Amino acid sequence: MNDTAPDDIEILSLPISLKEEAFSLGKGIAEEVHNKVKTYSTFAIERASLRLLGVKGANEEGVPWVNIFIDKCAREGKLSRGALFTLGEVIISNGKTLQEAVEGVATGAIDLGTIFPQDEKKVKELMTSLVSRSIEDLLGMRRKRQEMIDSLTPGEKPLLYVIVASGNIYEDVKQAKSAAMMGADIIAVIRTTAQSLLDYIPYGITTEGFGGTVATQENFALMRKALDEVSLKLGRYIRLVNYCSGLAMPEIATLGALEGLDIMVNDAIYGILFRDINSTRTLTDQEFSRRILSLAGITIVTGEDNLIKTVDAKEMAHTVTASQLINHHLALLSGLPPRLIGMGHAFEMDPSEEDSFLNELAQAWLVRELFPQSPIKYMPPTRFMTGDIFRGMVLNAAFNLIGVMTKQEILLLGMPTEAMHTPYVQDRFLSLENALYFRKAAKSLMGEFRLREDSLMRKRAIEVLNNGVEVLREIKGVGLFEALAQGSFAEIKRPLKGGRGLEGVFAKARDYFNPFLNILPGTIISRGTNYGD
Amino acid sequence: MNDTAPDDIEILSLPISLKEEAFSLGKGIAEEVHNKVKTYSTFAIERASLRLLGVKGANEEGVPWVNIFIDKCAREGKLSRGALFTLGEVIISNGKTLQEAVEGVATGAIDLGTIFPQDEKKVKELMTSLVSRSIEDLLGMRRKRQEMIDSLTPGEKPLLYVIVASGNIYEDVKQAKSAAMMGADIIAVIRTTAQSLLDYIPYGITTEGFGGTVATQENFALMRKALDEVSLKLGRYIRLVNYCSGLAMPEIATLGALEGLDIMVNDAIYGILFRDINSTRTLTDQEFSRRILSLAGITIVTGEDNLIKTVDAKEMAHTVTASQLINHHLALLSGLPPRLIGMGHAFEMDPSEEDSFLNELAQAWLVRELFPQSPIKYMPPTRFMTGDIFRGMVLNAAFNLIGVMTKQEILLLGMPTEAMHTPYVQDRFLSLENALYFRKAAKSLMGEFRLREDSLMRKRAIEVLNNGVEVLREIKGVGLFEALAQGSFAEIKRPLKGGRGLEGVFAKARDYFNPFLNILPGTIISRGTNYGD
Amino acid sequence: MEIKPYGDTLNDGAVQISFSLPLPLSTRGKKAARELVIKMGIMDPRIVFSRDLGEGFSFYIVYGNLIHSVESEILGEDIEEEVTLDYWEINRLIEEKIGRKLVIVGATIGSDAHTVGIDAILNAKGFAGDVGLERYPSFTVHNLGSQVPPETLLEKVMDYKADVILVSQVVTQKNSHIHNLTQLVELVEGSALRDKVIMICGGPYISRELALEIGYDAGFGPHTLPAQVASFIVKRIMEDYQEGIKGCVRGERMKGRTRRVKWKNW
Amino acid sequence: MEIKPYGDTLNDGAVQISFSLPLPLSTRGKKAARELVIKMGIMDPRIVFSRDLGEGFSFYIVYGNLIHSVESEILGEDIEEEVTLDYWEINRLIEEKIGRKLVIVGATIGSDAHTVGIDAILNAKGFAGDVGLERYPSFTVHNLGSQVPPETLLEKVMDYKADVILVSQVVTQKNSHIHNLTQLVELVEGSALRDKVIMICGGPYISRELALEIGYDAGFGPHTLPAQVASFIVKRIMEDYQEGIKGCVRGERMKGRTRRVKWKNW
Ligand code: B12
Ligand code: B12
Ligand SMILES: Cc1ncc(COP(=O)(O)O)c(C=O)c1O
Ligand SMILES: Cc1ncc(COP(=O)(O)O)c(C=O)c1O
Repeated sequence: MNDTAPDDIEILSLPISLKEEAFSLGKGIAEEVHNKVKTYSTFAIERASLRLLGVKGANEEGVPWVNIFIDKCAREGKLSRGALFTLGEVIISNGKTLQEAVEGVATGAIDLGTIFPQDEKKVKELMTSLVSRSIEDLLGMRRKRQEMIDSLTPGEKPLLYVIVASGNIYEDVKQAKSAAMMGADIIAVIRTTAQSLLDYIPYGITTEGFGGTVATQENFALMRKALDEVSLKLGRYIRLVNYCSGLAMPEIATLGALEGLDIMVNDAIYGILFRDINSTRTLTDQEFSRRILSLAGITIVTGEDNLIKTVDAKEMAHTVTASQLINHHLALLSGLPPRLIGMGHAFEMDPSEEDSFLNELAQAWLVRELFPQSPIKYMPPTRFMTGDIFRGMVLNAAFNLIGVMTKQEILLLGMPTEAMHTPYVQDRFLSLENALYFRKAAKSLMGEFRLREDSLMRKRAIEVLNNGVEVLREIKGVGLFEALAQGSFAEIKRPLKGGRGLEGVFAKARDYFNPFLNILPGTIISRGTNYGD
Repeated sequence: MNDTAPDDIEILSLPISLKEEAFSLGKGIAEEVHNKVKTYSTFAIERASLRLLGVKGANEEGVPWVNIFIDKCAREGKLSRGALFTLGEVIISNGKTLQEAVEGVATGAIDLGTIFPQDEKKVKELMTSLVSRSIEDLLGMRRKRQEMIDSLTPGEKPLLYVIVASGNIYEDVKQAKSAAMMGADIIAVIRTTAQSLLDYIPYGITTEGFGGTVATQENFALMRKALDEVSLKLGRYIRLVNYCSGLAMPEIATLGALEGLDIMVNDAIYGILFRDINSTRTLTDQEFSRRILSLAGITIVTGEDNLIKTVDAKEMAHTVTASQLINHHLALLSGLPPRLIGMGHAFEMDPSEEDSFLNELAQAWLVRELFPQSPIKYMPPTRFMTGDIFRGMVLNAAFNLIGVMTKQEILLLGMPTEAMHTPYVQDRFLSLENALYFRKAAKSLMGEFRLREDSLMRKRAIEVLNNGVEVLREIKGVGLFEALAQGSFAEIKRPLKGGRGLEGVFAKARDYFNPFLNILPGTIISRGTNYGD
Repeated sequence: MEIKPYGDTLNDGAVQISFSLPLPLSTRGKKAARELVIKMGIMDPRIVFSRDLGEGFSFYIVYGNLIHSVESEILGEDIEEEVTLDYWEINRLIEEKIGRKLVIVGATIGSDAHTVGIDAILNAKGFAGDVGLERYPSFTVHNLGSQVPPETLLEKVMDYKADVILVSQVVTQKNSHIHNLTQLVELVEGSALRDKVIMICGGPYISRELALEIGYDAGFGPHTLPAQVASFIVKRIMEDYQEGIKGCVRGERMKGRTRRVKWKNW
Repeated sequence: MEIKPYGDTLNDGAVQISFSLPLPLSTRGKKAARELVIKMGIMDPRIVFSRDLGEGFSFYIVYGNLIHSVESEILGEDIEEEVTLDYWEINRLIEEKIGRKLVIVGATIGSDAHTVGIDAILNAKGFAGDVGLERYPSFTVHNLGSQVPPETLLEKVMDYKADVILVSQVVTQKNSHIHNLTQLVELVEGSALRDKVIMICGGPYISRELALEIGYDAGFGPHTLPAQVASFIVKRIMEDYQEGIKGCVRGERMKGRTRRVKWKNW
């Protein structure tokens, strides 16, 4: 996101000491995780590093070259030192280009087992220069995109976010353009069901998906091009979103950076809880991913909404707060500046309960005030949506009003047909006109109010924060990994050694080599700074 | 309405001197009108007096006996002394019952021209005792109804008001019961188009109407019975509404009293502006009508919403305020206690304008704070409703939220199909679920806020009140009748001697006799007190 | 090419339907709802919501895929919107070609009391930023207001020697608008004035087609701007004027019009 | 008696329809919309709202009166809701008549990750105030969670010697639910276990009819309460038990069931 969030929105008067404790607990938990995961690398991180250098493509069965290359490295015991080192050796010994070297190894034309060890210094110099060049390229692309953004109007706040999910990228493109013309500021292409579980990036332009469209580099490019066209036509910049989670998280981050995405839904905890991905694997992947996203200036948005889609949103609201505080600090540690850390939450309390509107409003204000410099991504009612599309419009109206009133910066618009199917083309129109009404008609509402001394909303917000701190204390006691194993979130238990993808994690050897780690933003590595901020 | 309105709702901090000026101007204007109209009677008042005594029925062509009787009195020059006096003479000279006497005259069996003058004292005694008895009967009915109300739960605030308008009273009954079961608290039977213009009350149970159902005593009774049944079934009292305006206004008031209506839409200014009824005629009728309604404990609701359905609601908001201040004082002068004076207004600003939601909210708070002891009847968006029923649900949601947030006591629910037709049976359901959501989910919202010092809403409310006072000053200068002639309201000009029904107005002779005037509530007549308050 | 409704994929035929039935919510009610929707041509109806409304009524929301389609060929060519002349052009044309002010009489007839629509066309203030006909120097406008009986309107038309009648009708219950509008045409025809005046009706439920069918020269629906009406008046009068000179007769659809070649003879 | 939709008068046939077309908003688009709606049996369609959606799409909201009706005779009798036994009754019956705990295995299969629905049935906490099957002393519940491949589920069924399989399916895109559910039935049948277990599926788009059609013993849709499922299980097992003794065979619709008379033989 391109400007700082408002800070004139204080209304809750949260106790300062409570806030401070919350932040310090979040920081402590995050640091412990961070210190652990930086001792690991993963197959996905190695593949992403290759992709960052520009390696592309797949074999005839659609298996990406990078996957075959990394698997071979692993099999030959050539991974713990870092795939880039091995790659450097191949390039030098075979006198090939990057892409040729990777493909050569993958097809078997080059046999890793027979590669002579090369001069370590020469290999490192070569790879460091390649890495530098790729970073320059990425920064160049980022600058170019920023120029385009600056040449257009940024769109009013809150930005209106809608999804396309037809499964067919060509239909998606038409629907996305239609949505932009009707007022959408942000288009998210929903991924096909369970793409999280794929330990690779599918290849090519795709027209079949279930509940979403396959995330591929080629589909990203197609959609980006379409949105750039429509941005220029409208004079308003249209942002593109995809999901950066699952087993291929770092690679997706890379593709996002390469293909000019603006926002990525990025949350290891989602993968752990809802996709049963191993916690060490995905938190390690996430650290690297966020450094890439930071370099590319891509805003992340977190997935706390998922928690309260599974357990009761009123009762468990504090777990959202706790998770946000951890997530936020993890992101800071990975080099993301606050303005690129979008905090996710949702309007998911039972609407038939007395004063549910007040509780939602309190929660929205709480998130807003806890993270004044970050964009907030506010997700609409979904669980309590039914086939009654008319009532759906009403719940979405309540959601939109709260979004505008509390200056959530990104409103993911609810669709009247949420309980039935991914959106029809007219559903987006109906949702946009709903949100556009409130964005304009209630534009100045947020500057109007103070809360009364005995405000129920203030009481509620403080209670939630209090309970959140309680949970954070517990997590701090045992560490995040153990807390996940005990079921601290969404009542789901994920043991340290369980879940998918653990086999793809390896401890970095003492001589592990990956120049990206030195150059990508991130607080731990000395050279890491926040580019362009 | 049966309990006092809230007074803990002050939020605007209106300047006290401005409020005082507004009220004193309203009072002054109303008193001038009142002093004028009490020198007149009208055919309709005379007919209403007969109906109050219990006269019923119509001839074979459906012309009510009371109309024929009064017309004959007028033709024979026997009206300026009061129809009740003439009736007394007929009864005494012919030894008939009331009903027989009226029918006799009407059919021509009794010739008014040949009636001998009777002893004035005897006539007056007879008629006064008949009037007293009828008042006793009315008070008895009122007590009985109150007992029923007290035996049931009153319904939550705001009360939810929906209309039925099929044209067929039997369909209306089914739809009204359905609405009550789905949560409606108040049922209004919309009248057939232009019934205002009928200078009589149609007779009988009717099944044909245009955009509404004919208001007849028989239809009132049928609906009342149905609603009583459903009230008992639900344990919640369901209120019945009809329109008390137009040429037959005092008779409709009478029927409302006789048939147990709870609320009547009652506004002479509506008739003057939108039905071109003569101002003297209908303001005179209104004075008498309101005294009947006061006796019967029927809540009136005024029709200021109509003003901003004709001219721009934002620009002309102050004319609503001005009209309310006049209307309120007229009602007080006719003996209505504040809690029976429902002030009408509406959510009718252009929703595509920036901050229209704030302006609506400011207006709703203004009305609420100006009349803290009166119920407010808040009318929904209609002008800017379109065939887009989904957007309609959203505008109605905004309206409902404001209604709840500002404690309007009566919410007339907007229908998604407002731009097309009178409600379908499912439209009421959709509107009720919309309002029921906000009534519960935002129940405590109104106690939450204060306005900031620099609040735009406060500024707007004060501006509206200021402009309203300005208009009141002008009206005070020329008097209400002249102001109406000059087009002070809705840009419509209605000259003093123009419009329908002037021929039915007559100056009361020095010996004008109508004991109801002495016994009905009202501030001018010494014996008038507010019954049952 | 066959055209079908579009949900999220070409030719998926996705439609949404809602209605109530005079049956309580029950297996019978749902079956009736499903049967009706199948008769409408929905292949695989999904009743996504149903609700008992009390008193023997129930409500249904259904989604499904339509089997019907339309041949794109039968849709014909897109009819271009008539070009609307602007305020200046209209006044100039009238001044130059007609050389006198045109007299317009407007009213809402019958018991209909809705004036906002006709006022939007006539009042100087106009509608949506477009000035009303009163503001045009080349028109003399008589706005009679609402609830005008057709007979009264006719009298005024004669009194003022009107060139154009503008009638508004908003209330349509029991087709009262058709009834009132037809009555007016008949009155005008009965008094042999039909070929002397342009008759235009308007209102939210009025369409051009309907207006022509019941004998008007034009009909204007929702969102009409005053300039569109003024523009139509001028163009029509210019045409009539030409035709008057040529004395020629045009086809069917111009029925009302061809008889009005003598319009200048008031 | 003929049943028609009801707006505000018996047999007015009032219905509301909305859909988009892959045409820009134009006279052609509107004509196509009107033609389609006429094909659906709407007598006098009123396009009350239309909107261009960009990229060659347009949206329509239509009201009108349906010519179709259904004969009330064909609707048959109202099917009474099955009586749901309560928690105490269910436990008592199992204890008395079966004399051991029933073993239940539950999962969301395929790539579907929605667990809230199956958890609502299984977790002790239950749904809408009704306790879940884990809370019943007479059930032993194994909740395998989501994304369970049908093969894995089958293995677990054998490991645990389950009496009942509960499967949830929420994602229905490209009919993936039917695909997954059918695959499971085939696997179970393939391993000759079909007559040993009761197979029940559920989810927001599952109906009893669908479930029976694809070979399950029951299917439960939206708003299902745990007690309804428990109640079905007990009743069915009691019946099977009776039948096992009598060895009789019932009709078509009970296909899956009649083979399961040997259920006690695990
Ligand atoms: C405002 C309003 C009123 C006001 C009218 C104030 C006034 N001075 O006009 C009041 C409150 C008095 C009123 C009363 C009633 N109303 Co009313 N009213 C409306 C409302 C909310 C808006 C109409 C409006 O002003 N639209 C804005 C104008 C600018 O739009 P328009 O009329 O379409 O005009 C445009 C075009 O159509 C065209 N046009 C219109 N006329 C003409 C004429 C010519 C010659 C041309 C060229 C163009 C043209 O140009 C205009 C500008 O673009 C509508 C609902 C709605 N949202 O549409 C109901 C509505 C029209 N009313 C309705 C009814 C039933 C009534 C009553 C009869 C109810 C009753 N039984 O008491 C009463 C009685 C009035 C009567 N007898 O006519 C119904 C009509 C149903 C139907 N289809 O028959 C509606 C649809 C509401 C509903 N859902 O029930 N009403
Ligand atoms: C919560 C939710 C999620 C959560 C799930 C969390 C979790 N732990 O389960 C999260 C955020 C993870 C999620 C993700 C996705 N979701 Co989702 N999700 C929903 C949502 C909002 C609510 C579902 C829910 O929990 N309902 C509440 C429960 C209690 O109701 P229920 O499932 O109907 O269960 C009841 C009955 O059906 C029955 N029942 C259910 N199962 C069983 C089993 C048995 C044996 C029995 C007897 C009874 C029974 O009993 C239950 C109690 O009464 C719906 C939309 C909606 N409002 O329905 C979308 C929805 C189901 N999701 C959808 C989609 C597409 C997805 C994704 C695939 C999107 C994507 N591409 O990323 C992802 C991926 C998940 C995947 N692969 O499955 C679509 C499905 C469209 C379709 N028809 O195929 C929906 C309809 C949203 C939409 N409009 O697009 N989702
Ligand atoms: C954080 C996050 N990541 C990813 C996804 C995408 O789902 P999948 O796991 O099917 O790719 C979601 C969907 O809700 C999400 O919230
Ligand atoms: C105050 C008032 N009286 C009466 C009516 C009823 O209309 P009619 O004049 O058609 O009886 C209305 C309708 O809006 C009204 O607002």
